[in-house]
Amino acid sequence: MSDEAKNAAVSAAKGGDEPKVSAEEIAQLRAEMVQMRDEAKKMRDDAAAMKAEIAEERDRLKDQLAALDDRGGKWSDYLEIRGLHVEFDGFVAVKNLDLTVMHGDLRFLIGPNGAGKTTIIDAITGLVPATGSATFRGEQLLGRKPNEIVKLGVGRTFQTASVVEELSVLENLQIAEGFRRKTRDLFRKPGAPSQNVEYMMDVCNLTEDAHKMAGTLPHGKKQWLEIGMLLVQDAHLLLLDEPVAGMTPAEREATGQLLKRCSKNRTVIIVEHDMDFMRQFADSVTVLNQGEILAEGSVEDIQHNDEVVRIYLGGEQ
Amino acid sequence: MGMFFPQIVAGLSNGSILLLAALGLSLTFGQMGVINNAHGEFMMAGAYTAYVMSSIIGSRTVALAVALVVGFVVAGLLGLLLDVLLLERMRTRPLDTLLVTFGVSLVLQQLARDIFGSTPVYAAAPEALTNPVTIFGYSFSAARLFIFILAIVCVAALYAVLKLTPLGRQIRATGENRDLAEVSGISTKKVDHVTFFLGSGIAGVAGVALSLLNSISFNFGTTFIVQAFLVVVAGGVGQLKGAVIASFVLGLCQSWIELPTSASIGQVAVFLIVVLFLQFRPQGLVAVRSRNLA
Amino acid sequence: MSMLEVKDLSTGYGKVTVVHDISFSVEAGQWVSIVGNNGAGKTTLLKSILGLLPATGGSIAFDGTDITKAAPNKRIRSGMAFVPQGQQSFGQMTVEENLHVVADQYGSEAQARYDEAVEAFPVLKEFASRRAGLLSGGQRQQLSIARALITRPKLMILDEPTEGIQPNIVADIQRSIRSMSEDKGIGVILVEQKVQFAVERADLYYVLASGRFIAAGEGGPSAVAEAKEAMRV
Amino acid sequence: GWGRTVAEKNAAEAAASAGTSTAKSCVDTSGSTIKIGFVNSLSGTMAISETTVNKSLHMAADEINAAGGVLGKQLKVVDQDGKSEPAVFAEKARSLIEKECVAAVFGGWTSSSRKAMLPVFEADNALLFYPLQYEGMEASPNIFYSGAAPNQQIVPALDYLKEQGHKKLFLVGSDYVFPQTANRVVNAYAAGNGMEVVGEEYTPMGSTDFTTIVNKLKFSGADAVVNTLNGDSNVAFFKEYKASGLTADQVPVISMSIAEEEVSAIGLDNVRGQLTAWNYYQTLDSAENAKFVKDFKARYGQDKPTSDPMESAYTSLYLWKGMVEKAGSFDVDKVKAAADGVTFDAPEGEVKVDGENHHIYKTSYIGEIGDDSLIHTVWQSDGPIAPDPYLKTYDWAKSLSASAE
Amino acid sequence: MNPAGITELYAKYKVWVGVVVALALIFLAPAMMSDYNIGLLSKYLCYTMVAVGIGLAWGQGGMLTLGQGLFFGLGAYVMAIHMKLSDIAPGTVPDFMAQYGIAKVPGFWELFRNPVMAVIGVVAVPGIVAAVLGLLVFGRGVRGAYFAILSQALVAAFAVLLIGQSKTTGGTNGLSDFDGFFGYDLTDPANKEMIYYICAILVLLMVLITYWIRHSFMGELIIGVRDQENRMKFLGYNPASIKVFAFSLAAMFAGIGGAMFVPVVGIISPSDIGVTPSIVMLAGVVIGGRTTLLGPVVGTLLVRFAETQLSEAYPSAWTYLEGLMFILVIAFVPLGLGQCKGLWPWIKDRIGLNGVGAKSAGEAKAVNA
Ligand SMILES: Nc1ncnc2c1ncn2[C@@H]1O[C@H](COP(=O)(O)OP(=O)(O)OP(=O)(O)O)[C@@H](O)[C@H]1O
Ligand SMILES: Nc1ncnc2c1ncn2[C@@H]1O[C@H](COP(=O)(O)OP(=O)(O)OP(=O)(O)O)[C@@H](O)[C@H]1O
Ligand SMILES: [Mg+2]
Ligand SMILES: [Mg+2]
Repeated sequence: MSDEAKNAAVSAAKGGDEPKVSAEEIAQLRAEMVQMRDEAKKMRDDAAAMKAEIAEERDRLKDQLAALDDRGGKWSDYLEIRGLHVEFDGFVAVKNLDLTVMHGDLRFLIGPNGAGKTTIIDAITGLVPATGSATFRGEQLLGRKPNEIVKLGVGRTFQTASVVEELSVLENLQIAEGFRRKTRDLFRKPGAPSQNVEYMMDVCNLTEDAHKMAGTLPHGKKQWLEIGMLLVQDAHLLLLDEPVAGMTPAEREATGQLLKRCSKNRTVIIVEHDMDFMRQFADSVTVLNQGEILAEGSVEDIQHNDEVVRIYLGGEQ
Repeated sequence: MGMFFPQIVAGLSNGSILLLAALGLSLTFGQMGVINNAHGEFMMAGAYTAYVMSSIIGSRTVALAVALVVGFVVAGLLGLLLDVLLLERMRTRPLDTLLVTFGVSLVLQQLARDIFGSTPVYAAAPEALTNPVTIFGYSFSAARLFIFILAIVCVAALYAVLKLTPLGRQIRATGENRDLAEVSGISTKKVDHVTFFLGSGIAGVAGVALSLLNSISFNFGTTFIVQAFLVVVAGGVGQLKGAVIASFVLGLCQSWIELPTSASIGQVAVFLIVVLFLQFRPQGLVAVRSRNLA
Repeated sequence: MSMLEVKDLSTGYGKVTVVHDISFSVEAGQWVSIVGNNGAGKTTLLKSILGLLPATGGSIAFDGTDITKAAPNKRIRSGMAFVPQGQQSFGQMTVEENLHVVADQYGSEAQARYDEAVEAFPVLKEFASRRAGLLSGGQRQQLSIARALITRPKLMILDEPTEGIQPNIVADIQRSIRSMSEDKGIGVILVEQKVQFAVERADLYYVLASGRFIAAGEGGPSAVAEAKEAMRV
Repeated sequence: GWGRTVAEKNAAEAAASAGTSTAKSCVDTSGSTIKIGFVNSLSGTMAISETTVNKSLHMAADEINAAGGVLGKQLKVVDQDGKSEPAVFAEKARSLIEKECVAAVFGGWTSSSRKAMLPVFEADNALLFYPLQYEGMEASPNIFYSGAAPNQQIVPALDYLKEQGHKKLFLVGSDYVFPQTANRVVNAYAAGNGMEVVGEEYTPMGSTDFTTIVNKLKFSGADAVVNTLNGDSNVAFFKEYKASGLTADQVPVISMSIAEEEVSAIGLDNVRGQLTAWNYYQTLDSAENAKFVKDFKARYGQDKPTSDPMESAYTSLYLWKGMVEKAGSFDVDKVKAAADGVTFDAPEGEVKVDGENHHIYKTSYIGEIGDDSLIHTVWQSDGPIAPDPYLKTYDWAKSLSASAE
Repeated sequence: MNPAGITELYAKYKVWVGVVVALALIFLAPAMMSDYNIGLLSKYLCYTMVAVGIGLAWGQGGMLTLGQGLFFGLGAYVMAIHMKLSDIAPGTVPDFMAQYGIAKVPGFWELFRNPVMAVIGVVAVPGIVAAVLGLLVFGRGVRGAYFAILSQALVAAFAVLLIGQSKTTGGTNGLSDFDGFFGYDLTDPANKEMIYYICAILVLLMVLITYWIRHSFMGELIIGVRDQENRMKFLGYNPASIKVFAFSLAAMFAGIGGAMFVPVVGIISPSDIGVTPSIVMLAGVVIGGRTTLLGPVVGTLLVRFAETQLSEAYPSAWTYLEGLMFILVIAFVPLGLGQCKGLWPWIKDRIGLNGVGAKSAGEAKAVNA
């Protein structure tokens, strides 16, 4: 407040010195002030009401949002691999590998062909026998059967899409969702899609294909369906083997956004050869070569690692 | 125990019979995925060839030699016909071939009955093969020795063809990925026909050889077919090595189990051994690993 | 007359027509790229050109002869070569056998052609006696290209050869395709989704969408953006 | 709807006077023809043997018709295929009785086919004429057994072996009821007659692998083999037997199911000089047989041998004719009542029906397989032997008959 | 009501409409048939029960089982043992055992003397055997042709075993000559009719159970396992247990079929359940269409009827015909009558012949499975 204004206000309050200001005027001003105060109060109330409404609305939407964005993932949901070793008839595909991927991380696993990337995923999900240890949420994954591993919240996709071709998209998703069903419920009709499934279909752009046979989907959509199946099955560790191979740039973009979003509350590992895709979406990168870790770090670090450039990125840079 | 050596020989002999019956199957099943239920009837065709040859050729030895060749060709041609007429259009659904060929086997059996009558016939074997041979003071059937040698020869020949010749590579390539073979310049149609001809031809040879031990009638082949399939399964599909080991192991098991028990227990035991064995090696003895999901 | 003349080609699966009235041609030494989104019908079109899918309409002529009805292996013999999508190989045969099964068909030249192929892809030499089914995806892709090259084709057809291949090899593949068409005079049909890779150094490009060509033009770095734009529509 | 219970049926049957049957017959005796049914396996594994039986049955029917029929009525034959499956036999038998309304049925071969048909005939009170030698221990009021009971085939065979001084028997048979029951008889006989059974082996039907069994035989020290294998198995067995160095001189095999037709199938080389036990051979020297053989060959071909089951089937039709004519009626109960003592001069010699157990008196012959592929009698019983399906008249068989009653 | 309304109503209650039609057929049939033909029809119905199970295991689940004779036989023998035991006086043994000199009824016979135990056994024995086999076999990922061959071998082994153990199983003769079925006299035509009704109702029930499964979540899982067995593992399922379920259910159906076969035909012997009879049990499924719900039923009735008719008139022609049937149908119309889409697409859609597995695009693929 300036001095002038201060004086004016003071003189106005005194009333006497300046005859121009009549008593009525003062009364009027006072009334205006009261009115203004009321208005302000009303606005404050409105705001509070709106806030409450918003909160209510958010509560209402929470179920849906929760499906994707808040599944109660915790910092402790991380993957820890120690001394993982895979051998095929004497050929060492993965050599005493240590790798930790934290909750909320979107980790890219890159490396030359035959480096052992797919093999790592195979080992974690029980497809090939391995020694060492791989724990997720404190549970040992090695030595378990694939279907038990899934129940621990681990999901994977394959380099080639493998969906149940003779079932519709919706049915595929319901199967993915349904593995926790009680035996009794297995004999119920599959019924209408659950909220979860509907939401995921929406997220994965599959809503309009819901009743198409999965076998008739184009390649890219099959991949999306695969990802969708992981999401509805509520996997917290997502292992994706070249999920965008064969997709158009636009589809890649969409897939990337989707995965980025998923990774907020999950642990995601993506094996990819598409460097643009990696640059765009990776939180962190692990470079594998001949079964061993060559480098690990941010995208920047990796791109400036001479060794990585020499062995893998090559002329692209 | 005095029976030790004879029982080993009996087991090996049983094994060689199983092998001979299973060899062609292992080829057609392994490479083409065709589950040929009519394989036994191709053996029957071979056996009847032996019978016809023995009744039109004076010398029994010559008749047998001729029958081996003609039996191969006759059964092979039957197989070729089957492949050209029916199986060719069923490449994409191998499991269905099992039922189609079952139908074929019914028809062939009835045909045999109508042509040769329902009374069993008998192909006169060369004198030398009906008499015993003596090894280490024990006498054994010369016919069985002959079959044993024949089985080994057939395996060796088939192995050589598959592994060492361009044809063999083509057969294997086609067996694995038809489209890819085709775009590699291989005429898969021809290769399939050759494969099926070979497999069926071997059944014919087996039939000729086994006619030395049995009478020949329309149900000649049914005796062997179930066990032959088991050998293929236990050995690992498409695996010659597996088929060889499996047939000898099963042959020996059967003769040893039969010794203290009875023939029927011996047969049942063989079935159970295979089921149990598949518990340990579901893909058979010699399994092929591949990284595909399927 | 062009080496390959495709006229009004239509094909599909069962009753569903996937490729509609496609016409184009390829000259010797020309690199033609076909780009298109997922499921646009690229693979289907190639399969039909190779005879793996019967054409339901139109005609295909190669080297002046009509091959619309010829069996695939005949087309290969007459000078086409194909690198299929998905890194296919004869998984139970060794790498060496995989190459020999093709080389065998050239009688006395077999060994020479085999040597030439492994020379070009050193990995294959290293793993010569390993079963192809055990190779990694990228290794298998190299094998696949080598297998196609053995036939010394006049026309090389590649279906998404860079899918799942490490970046530095991708660049190699681009170079070797260029050299195929430039140095050896081989015609090339390349089907790709990676527009940059496909159009940058091609002579001609076509954009396929829903089984029809919706755009075409000369290749080159400047065409990349054009093609990308066309694909968006 | 709910029908009567077994208890009600038994009560009803007890109430009705014994003997008269409750089932009503639909046989039509009004016309000039009378229907009879033949049920034989014309397909399946048994077709080989059973078609021959079917042929001789037809020959008998034609002969009877040519001679004026039965009670002046021409026979009209209805053929049914039993397909070598017991269940089919039962079904076809039912169809013959209930649908075709035949006066009598002829046929069956395996014990299982007979066992399957037996309840049908008993329930419908119809007649079956069963032509084969079999294991005994049965006597259904609705079946006439024209083949040998054990005491007419097995016992004479053992008597013969004993007479020839054989002491150590090796038994080999197919895994089914005839061989197993027959071998129980052999065991009992051996125990009672100072012989020893040194081995007893069974193979699944159709089995062709005899290496192990022949090994066992060789190492058992047996001096004779009693063979009850059937069908194809004989071929494999005899080939193995010969190839292992055994001969008919050292260890003869006496077979219960090898007849003339099988000899050529097994191969004469393999069975020359071996023994068989039957009640008929083509080589039997009698006027009836000469005519039978001649007619059969004329009808079906010179190369077709005649054998015991065919002859027995042929005879059974004539026996039925005799019974019907004696009864003067086609009625089942009357025919049964008239059966006792009916005789016929069969190719095998005179046979006579035993009204008690429905079997027939038969002469037993032991034969040796000769160079002409035919079987030549080397021993024969003193006239027809009375049938004794339960072996009640033999001391050594006490344990057997006791358990079967 | 407008036509659209009717169709809608129909769609809603189509299952019940089907049931009512089926019941009407079942109760009308005897009126038009002789006792003899009712007996035949009952026999066909027994085979139909097996076929319904095969439709589930093979058509839906992709498990080509060539060994249903095994389960058919188990059910039949359990029933036969019970019927045999209730015919004879306590303490005595059946005649064939006496012939072998056995004085005491063996233990596994005693188990089924009690009628309740017998009824349970008819379902449970095949079911348990199938479950154990299934766990062994499917648990190790044995499938496709391997499974088909194994199942064939098992039924062969079973037949050999039955024959080999003739002292307690009756051997090749099997078990026959029964007086009563749970106390009811088998010679009384009224009881034959009653048995026919039991068979028919059982078939209807089995069809309904199959319908229900096809339309439940389980039905989807079964298809999932057929198409992508390994993928299902990575979705958290144990494919083996899903397969075992379908396979055991099929086995139970076969067992019940076998059990009814005994009172209907009056005999069960190894020759009814061997390798060839087991494949022939597939004939009706092949003809009727493996992927459809009613195909196996219609197909089996047709095939068996044709068999009776033709094999009487032309015994050897029937074998040719049967062979040709397998050849022509499988090679050229792999989905059998279910493929007559051009003929009655409309009816099919309405009646609901189209099951989960037969959904349009799925059909061609199902054949390849
Ligand atoms: N089952 C197996 N038997 C033998 N060797 C194998 C097997 N599986 C994988 N390998 C070998 O292990 C190495 C690693 O393979 P992997 O598939 O993990 O590579 P990758 O990193 O996924 O390669 P790409 O990027 O090409 O898919 C390869 O050299 C491969 O040949
Ligand atoms: N075997 C098949 N049966 C039926 N439809 C098919 C079959 N294969 C492909 N399709 C359909 O044909 C269309 C074109 O497929 P195609 O494989 O040619 O696409 P593409 O352009 O090669 O795609 P991508 O880049 O994914 O390889 C797709 O919609 C697909 O669903
Ligand atoms: Mg990989
Ligand atoms: Mg493609």
